[in-house]
Amino acid sequence: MNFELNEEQSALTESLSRLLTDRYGFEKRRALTASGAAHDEKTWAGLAELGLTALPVPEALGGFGGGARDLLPVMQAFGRSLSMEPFLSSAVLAGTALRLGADEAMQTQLLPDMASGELVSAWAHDEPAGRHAPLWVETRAERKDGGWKLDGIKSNVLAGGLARHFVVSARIAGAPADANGCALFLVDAKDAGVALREFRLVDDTMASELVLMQAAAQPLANPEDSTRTRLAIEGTVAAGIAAVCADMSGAAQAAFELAMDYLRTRKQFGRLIGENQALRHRASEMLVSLEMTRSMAMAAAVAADDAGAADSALDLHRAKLSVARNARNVAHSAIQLHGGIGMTEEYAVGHYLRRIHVLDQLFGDADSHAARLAAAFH
Amino acid sequence: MNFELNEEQSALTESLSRLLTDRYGFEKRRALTASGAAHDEKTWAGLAELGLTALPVPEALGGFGGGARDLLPVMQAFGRSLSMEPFLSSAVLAGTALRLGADEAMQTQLLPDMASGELVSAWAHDEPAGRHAPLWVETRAERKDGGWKLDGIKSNVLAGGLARHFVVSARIAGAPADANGCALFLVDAKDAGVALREFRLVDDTMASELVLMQAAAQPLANPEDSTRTRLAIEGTVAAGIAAVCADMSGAAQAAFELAMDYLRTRKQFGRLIGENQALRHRASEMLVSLEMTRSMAMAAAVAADDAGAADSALDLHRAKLSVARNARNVAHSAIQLHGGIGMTEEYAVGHYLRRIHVLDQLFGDADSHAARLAAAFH
Amino acid sequence: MDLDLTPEQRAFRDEVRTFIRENLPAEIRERLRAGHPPRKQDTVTWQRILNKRGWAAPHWPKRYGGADLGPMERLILLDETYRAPAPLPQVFNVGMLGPVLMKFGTPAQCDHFLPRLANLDIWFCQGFSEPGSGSDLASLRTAARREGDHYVVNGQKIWTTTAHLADWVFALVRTDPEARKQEGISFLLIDLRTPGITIRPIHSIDGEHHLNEVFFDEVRVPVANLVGQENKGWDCAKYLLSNERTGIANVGLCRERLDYARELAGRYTQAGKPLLDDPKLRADIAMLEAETRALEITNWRFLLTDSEQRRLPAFASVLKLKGTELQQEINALLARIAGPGGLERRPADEVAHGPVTPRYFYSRAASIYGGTTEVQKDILAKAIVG
Amino acid sequence: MDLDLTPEQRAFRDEVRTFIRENLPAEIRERLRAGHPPRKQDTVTWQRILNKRGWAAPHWPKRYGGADLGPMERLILLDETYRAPAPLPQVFNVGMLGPVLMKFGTPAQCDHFLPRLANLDIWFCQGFSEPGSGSDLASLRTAARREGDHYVVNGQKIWTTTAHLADWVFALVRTDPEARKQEGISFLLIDLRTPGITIRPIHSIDGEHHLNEVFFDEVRVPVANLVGQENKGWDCAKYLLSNERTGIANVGLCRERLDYARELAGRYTQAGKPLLDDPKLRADIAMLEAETRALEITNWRFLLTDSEQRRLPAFASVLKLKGTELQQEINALLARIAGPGGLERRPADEVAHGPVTPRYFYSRAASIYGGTTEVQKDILAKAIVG
Repeated sequence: MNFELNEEQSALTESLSRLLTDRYGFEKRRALTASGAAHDEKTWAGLAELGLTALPVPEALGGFGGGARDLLPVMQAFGRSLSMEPFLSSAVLAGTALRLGADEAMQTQLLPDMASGELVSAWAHDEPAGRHAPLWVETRAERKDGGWKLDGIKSNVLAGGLARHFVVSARIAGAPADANGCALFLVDAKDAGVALREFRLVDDTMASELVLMQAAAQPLANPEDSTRTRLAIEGTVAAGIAAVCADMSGAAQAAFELAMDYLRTRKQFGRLIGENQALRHRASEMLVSLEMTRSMAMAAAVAADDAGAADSALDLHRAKLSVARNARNVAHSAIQLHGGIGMTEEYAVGHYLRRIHVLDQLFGDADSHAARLAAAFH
Repeated sequence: MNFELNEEQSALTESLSRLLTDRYGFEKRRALTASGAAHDEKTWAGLAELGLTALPVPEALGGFGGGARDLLPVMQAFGRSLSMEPFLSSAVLAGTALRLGADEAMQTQLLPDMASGELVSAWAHDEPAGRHAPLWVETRAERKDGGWKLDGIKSNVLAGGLARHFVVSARIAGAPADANGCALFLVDAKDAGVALREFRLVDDTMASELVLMQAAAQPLANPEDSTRTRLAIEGTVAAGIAAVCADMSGAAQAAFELAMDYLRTRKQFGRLIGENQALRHRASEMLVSLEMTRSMAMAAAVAADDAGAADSALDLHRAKLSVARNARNVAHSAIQLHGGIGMTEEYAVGHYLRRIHVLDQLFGDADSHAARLAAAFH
Repeated sequence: MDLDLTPEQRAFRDEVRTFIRENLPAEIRERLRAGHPPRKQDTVTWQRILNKRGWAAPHWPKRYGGADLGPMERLILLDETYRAPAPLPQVFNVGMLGPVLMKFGTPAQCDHFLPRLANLDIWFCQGFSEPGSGSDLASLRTAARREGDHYVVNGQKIWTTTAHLADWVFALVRTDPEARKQEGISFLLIDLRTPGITIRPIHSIDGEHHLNEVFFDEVRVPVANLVGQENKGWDCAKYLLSNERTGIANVGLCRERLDYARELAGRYTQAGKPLLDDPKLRADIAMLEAETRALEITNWRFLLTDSEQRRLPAFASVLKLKGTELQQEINALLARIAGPGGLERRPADEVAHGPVTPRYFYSRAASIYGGTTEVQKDILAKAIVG
Repeated sequence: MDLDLTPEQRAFRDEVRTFIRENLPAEIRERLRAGHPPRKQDTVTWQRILNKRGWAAPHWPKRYGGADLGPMERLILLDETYRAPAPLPQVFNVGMLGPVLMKFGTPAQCDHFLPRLANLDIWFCQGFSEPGSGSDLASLRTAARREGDHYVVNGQKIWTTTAHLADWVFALVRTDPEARKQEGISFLLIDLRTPGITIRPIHSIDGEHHLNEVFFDEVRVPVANLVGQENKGWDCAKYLLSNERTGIANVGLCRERLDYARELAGRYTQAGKPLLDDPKLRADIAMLEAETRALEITNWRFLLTDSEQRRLPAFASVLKLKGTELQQEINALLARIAGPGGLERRPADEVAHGPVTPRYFYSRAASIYGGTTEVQKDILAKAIVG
């Protein structure tokens, strides 16, 4: 058992924090959204320079072969800085899907460019009617003229507007709820059959609705191997859960620290508000919640890496459930401790609640994971 | 809309409070349980003298024809004083069942003696396997030698050891869960087919398990009229819900007052503990919960009286759910504010939690009423 | 004891319900139902319709154009407004300034302003809070010095709701810098077109523009616009804050949002099944409905029980605390129902997709604005512990 | 980062698990599983079995008969004890007094007492709290005056757990009435058979007899039974209270009770259906299991992260707060599962029907004993807010 970062992880985290402090201070982040930009290109270049885009890519393909454990402090740093970079969408989600679902040729074709940060891909799997069901796929794939054509709608494709192509799940056989019968495809963003509606989410990050109308698609591997597809989807969702748990715990940490600073500096009725026992007790409750998010972000990372281990599936559900609830509590309390200023767009603390809410809704919200744990009772 | 007691209700409540202060102070109540007694006979006689045993009995049969509204302040007073008198079991439950389910002859035979307090009856309806299902009856009734014989087990028969006879629900036809097919019977406590196992509940009140083995039984009315039976059972349960909501709100009120007194008098670290903002805020939260119990005890009383009104069934569920939760919160907090002393048998505050827990478990606990409200969605 | 409306009250409720159904423009109703805040024009339109019917100022006496309704009738009108849903009466005009003018204003001020307030010819906002004052309102520093028949105002207000929509502001200003805290404050009516006033928007975490900062730089206000006596403005403020509490529990709002929760959950599906089939979700809705019912009856008790028993203003804090908690839980539930589909930030004019998720974020303000939860608990503790 | 036990730790866990399975008397296991507290003889029997194996005092050094285990191994032993479930080591002997003697006691005291503590030949209880002292421990008033080679003790202790089962008490007494609060306190070992001692039971709200009042009337205690220096007893008390925190989170207890909740809910039916089929109940259990997992990992982090990062003793308060909350919620859940069938107060010797409901009542003590929730939050706030 071990909870420390190793030397490389520590060094990388430190460099990343420096980069983000430098380029992603809250005022710069506000200016970024105000400018209409989807992300900060210089930061993205900086991430690539630090080797972060290469972190999850296998060593043989120019990466560092890092897992969810290595991504944990990285995602926490992104959460703290309210990052809008397409890291989750491209490096974590699309990257994992390709690593688990694509044949060697396609991996060799794509992953080195993703490692260098030149290529941004996006994961397009969720559908509106599925809501929190992890394997609901209505999008259809059909063979046509020696290739494949896809029809369907993918929702909340994170950073979709930045992607050169999409990793898309589509159904070859069966009903939308069937666990099998799906395959993963690569779809070029410029294909004539692709229509992308871009929008901001409530946390200011960019996402898209991807409408596929006879979009040309290339299978990642043998499309008949639907077991592999299922494992690739599940592995990608697991990587996503671990990443957003880490991100939420970083966001909660930052909200907590803002609130503690405020308690220590803000005066009212002639004394520091941090002298009020009621607020002090709330601060204590926040720390308890915060520590739970940190612990369960670790559990999620370990479970995503060790997919075969006995309790991994349960730990992923438990982590998503516990981190979302506890991080939300921290954010609510942090706003409350700030009073009016905490309700404003121009102050950071409210942005953490918005981020945590968005991340809670990805890969199944807290309630849906409680329901899945309940369904897993023997 | 009106929330005041009328003159008679006020006068009666005042007399009752005097009686209970006099005979049911906490130390006397402790002595009573220590003595092994099931209740205090002089208090019971005093209740009869005040006309309380006659309160719910129709005027034509020597009573005052009172409803759940009239019982509200009475039950609140019982809750405050941790009463062990068989009022709920006999006057409220058995009395309501007879009033709603018995033919004129039987009412004329029994209710005047119940009004005078001479006759104590008990309601024997719940069964172990039913748990919180309000209409689960496995006890069988069969015709034999021109009469009826019952076989089955009735659980948590309140004050069963004091009763001269039981009002028992039994099944003539159908499966245990069927809403119809039941009838109500009168069973003599001395019948050879009756075995009573008496015990104390965790709140010190007495209850019994009633084992019926070919017990001779007399139908309250035409046993084939299972609609009337169902309405009588439902009406009795409604009266029970209203009564225990009032009782819980009285118990919560008493626990609240004890805690406020403690905050105002107990010193620690050289000052009144009531100066701690954290405890003051908890006191405020307790008052909020307490007011909810008072409001919903009223809702339950009105709903029990006006069974036909549009929202009565929903209000009964909501009241049982809300009162139990809020009263429990008050009791938990009252103990916490007391610290160690609150955990002892020799101090009253813990007894209120015990009482509230018992009453929550009668006529369906909070969760079961939430589930029934959920099932009633259109 | 009795929880029913009297026959007269029932008739009044039916009359109100019918009036709203027949007169509320459908597009306003739809916008509010979807969770959008009313536009300025919505509020103006509806208040003028109500004013024609004599209901624009429910608790004002008739001689000032009010409806002179009793507490239950006011609550019925409010509940029906939420139920529709229709825009609420403009609170600064009707709920706050009107009563203050009637109690402290000159006959000339009443004659001039009251009809215009009721008809929303003038939109007032409230200038109380300042940076640094927060819950400690009396520590305000915006100053007004007397120069002839004018006050000259300098300073800054913050959290000024609807200042960007408003024509006038009623403001607390310090007229005697020597006096201790509550003394030395005056209550002024200030035309926002006066030179020297700058309004800067503050966007809230729901992305909307509700609030503003208002800066005063040598702003000249005629002495005729002083309400009450100089240096006695705190009396006006106290009266204003304690005055109209019919709506403090927000029961009607909770009910309307819970109805909408059922509607939305019935409209959405999850993996092919209606969301409303989820027993956990139903139980959560049922629980909130039960607590809303408890709050409703408590609110009635507050309105109808004699004032000694209801321990004013402590009892009002009970209503505020519980109402706040329920609003926040209900809005969180709605955001959960909206789910991943509720994450998109949509333009304000998309009526079909209301800002359910942003509104959840904004609901966190319920425990901050109008007296924080902590302040309410302090008030309550004072009353019950001492 | 890694959440697995090392191979050595796994082997140790298996060894412990096997040892408990093979040596724990079945009737003790059944009694504890059903929710009964262990009887005195259960604790003695089991501690002597453990002592033969060398595990009775997990954190003591070997030269005093301890097992000298590292923190993870101690936690494994504790978790397996809960898991069985087996009686816990007698906490006053092993967790509290033993370490104090090793640090502050004379060689003679160590030689005499430590082996007897480990083997439970002597049962100690703790005499700290007094009426009126509560969370403010240092305000204690029980006095000891020196008379030759004896102290003469007068006063009263309260909340003395297991005093009625105990042979000795270690007590804080005031030896210098002039000194300010923490100074002037001494730490004495007192044989409970000494004349002048009266023990009065205090029954708890679960109906059980855990606690006592202990009265001292001119009780003569040899000066040889002073631990540490006269008037320096507060040092012993502080050390004792900060010493053994392996078990403060009570994760093993939470797990065992959650397993029992599943077992009970699988055994009971409601209206013909297994209670465990209820999706709401399952989701509630799942939620508590998730939070227990979060607490478990937090506990591991606390044990293994270096002490600067874990901000002792604040981090211990995190564990206590969360562990308390979970124990209370889990016990409330169990009482809900026991339902109407759990209302009967059954005799203590009915093994089959454990006191699930009374234990829920008693769980309210978790936020009071061992430092109230309020005290823990004060400590934590001091560390994080200042």
